[in-house]
Amino acid sequence: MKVRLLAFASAVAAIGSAEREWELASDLSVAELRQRLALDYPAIAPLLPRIAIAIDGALVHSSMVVRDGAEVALLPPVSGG
Amino acid sequence: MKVRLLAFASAVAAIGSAEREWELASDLSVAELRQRLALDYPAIAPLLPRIAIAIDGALVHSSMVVRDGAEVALLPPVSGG
Amino acid sequence: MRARLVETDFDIPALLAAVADPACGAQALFLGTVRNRNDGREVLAIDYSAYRSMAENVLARIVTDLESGEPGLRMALEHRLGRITVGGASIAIVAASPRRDAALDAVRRALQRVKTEAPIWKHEIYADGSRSWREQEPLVPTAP
Amino acid sequence: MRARLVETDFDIPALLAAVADPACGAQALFLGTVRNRNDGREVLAIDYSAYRSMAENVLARIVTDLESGEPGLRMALEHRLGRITVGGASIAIVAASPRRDAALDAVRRALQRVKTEAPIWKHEIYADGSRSWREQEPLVPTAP
Repeated sequence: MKVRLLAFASAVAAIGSAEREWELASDLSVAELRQRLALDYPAIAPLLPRIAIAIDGALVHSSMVVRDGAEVALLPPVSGG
Repeated sequence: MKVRLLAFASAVAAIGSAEREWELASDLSVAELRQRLALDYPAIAPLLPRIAIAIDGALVHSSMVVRDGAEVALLPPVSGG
Repeated sequence: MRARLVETDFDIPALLAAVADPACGAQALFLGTVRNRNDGREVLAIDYSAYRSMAENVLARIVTDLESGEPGLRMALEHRLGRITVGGASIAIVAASPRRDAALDAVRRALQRVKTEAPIWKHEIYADGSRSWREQEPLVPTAP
Repeated sequence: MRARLVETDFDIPALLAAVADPACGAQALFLGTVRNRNDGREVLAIDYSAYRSMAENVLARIVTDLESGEPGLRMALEHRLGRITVGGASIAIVAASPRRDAALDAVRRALQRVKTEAPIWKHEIYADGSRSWREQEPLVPTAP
């Protein structure tokens, strides 16, 4: 399956771009997706423990299953205000 | 001696005007001035327990002595803001 | 620091600009406004009056006290007098501070002190044609 | 209710007017501004970026939650994105309420929630030519 991968803040440099298509095996959990991220984009690995993941605009837990066409966003700790 | 008597809010109607000259025996304490107020302006008597007195722009205690030419202000409970 | 009584509506951008400083991370504003109801009665307007010379000193002291208690805090405080109709603003308090929480705190504390220390009075004007003085907070001299 | 991301400076009088209501006795405003120093470094500007669609939803939810928790509370919240130089404002939060304390409380609580829940990031630009991301508050999904 394909997902749209969005990166923000320090995750942009680690992924190499703010937005890209990403090929994945079907029906991965978010926990599995985190493991694949570290393999496909090694620079993101040290940041991952503090990165939250949103699917289609909502923060998700690691047991959630990612579907084809999803928008997967990598969200470092925030600093708005 | 003479003092300038200023009244505010509900004290204006009780005194009959917002500002007037007032003849007093010399060197009254504020406590004595309160007694004179009730005699000279009976309508102020029921209000007096909640009225603060300022001399020359500063709140004063009842033992303070009032001097000739002082500005004596009658200040009902306030409601600014 | 700037504290004064005014007779016309506030210029909010000017008040904010008066406290702005490049070392500050926050600005806060409080505006007290005239409500259309109070204690179940329909209000049309409020006439604000003051013992002007003393009130200006009290407002200035409130600002000075708060500024001296918080590094970098910059405040301005204006109270309007005269007739203010429903929706109009009677008091404007602004603060800028390096620490964000300090600006909101300062505004809240200034408001509380104005309400209890400044010789200013509301005379409410009701839709039924009546009026009444609101006399709420007895003034108390500081300990001798 | 109005919550949005903007690219230009705030129109404060328009924001205050947007929440004004004759039943309200207070209006409060909080402006976050860019400071000239942070952690001992001289700051020239901050670039703010966001996950826009999600951030707009989060800002709207914050306003809706607070409004539904306080009778008569009316809020507006705007966050600016892009480059903001020292002294410029990054966030504007306004509230009007029948109770005076409620307006200041709502502004403070909205600020706290924006800082911890909105996917928005600061990229600080320093006088020495360097820059760094400020990544402060980890986002946490709500309980499953």
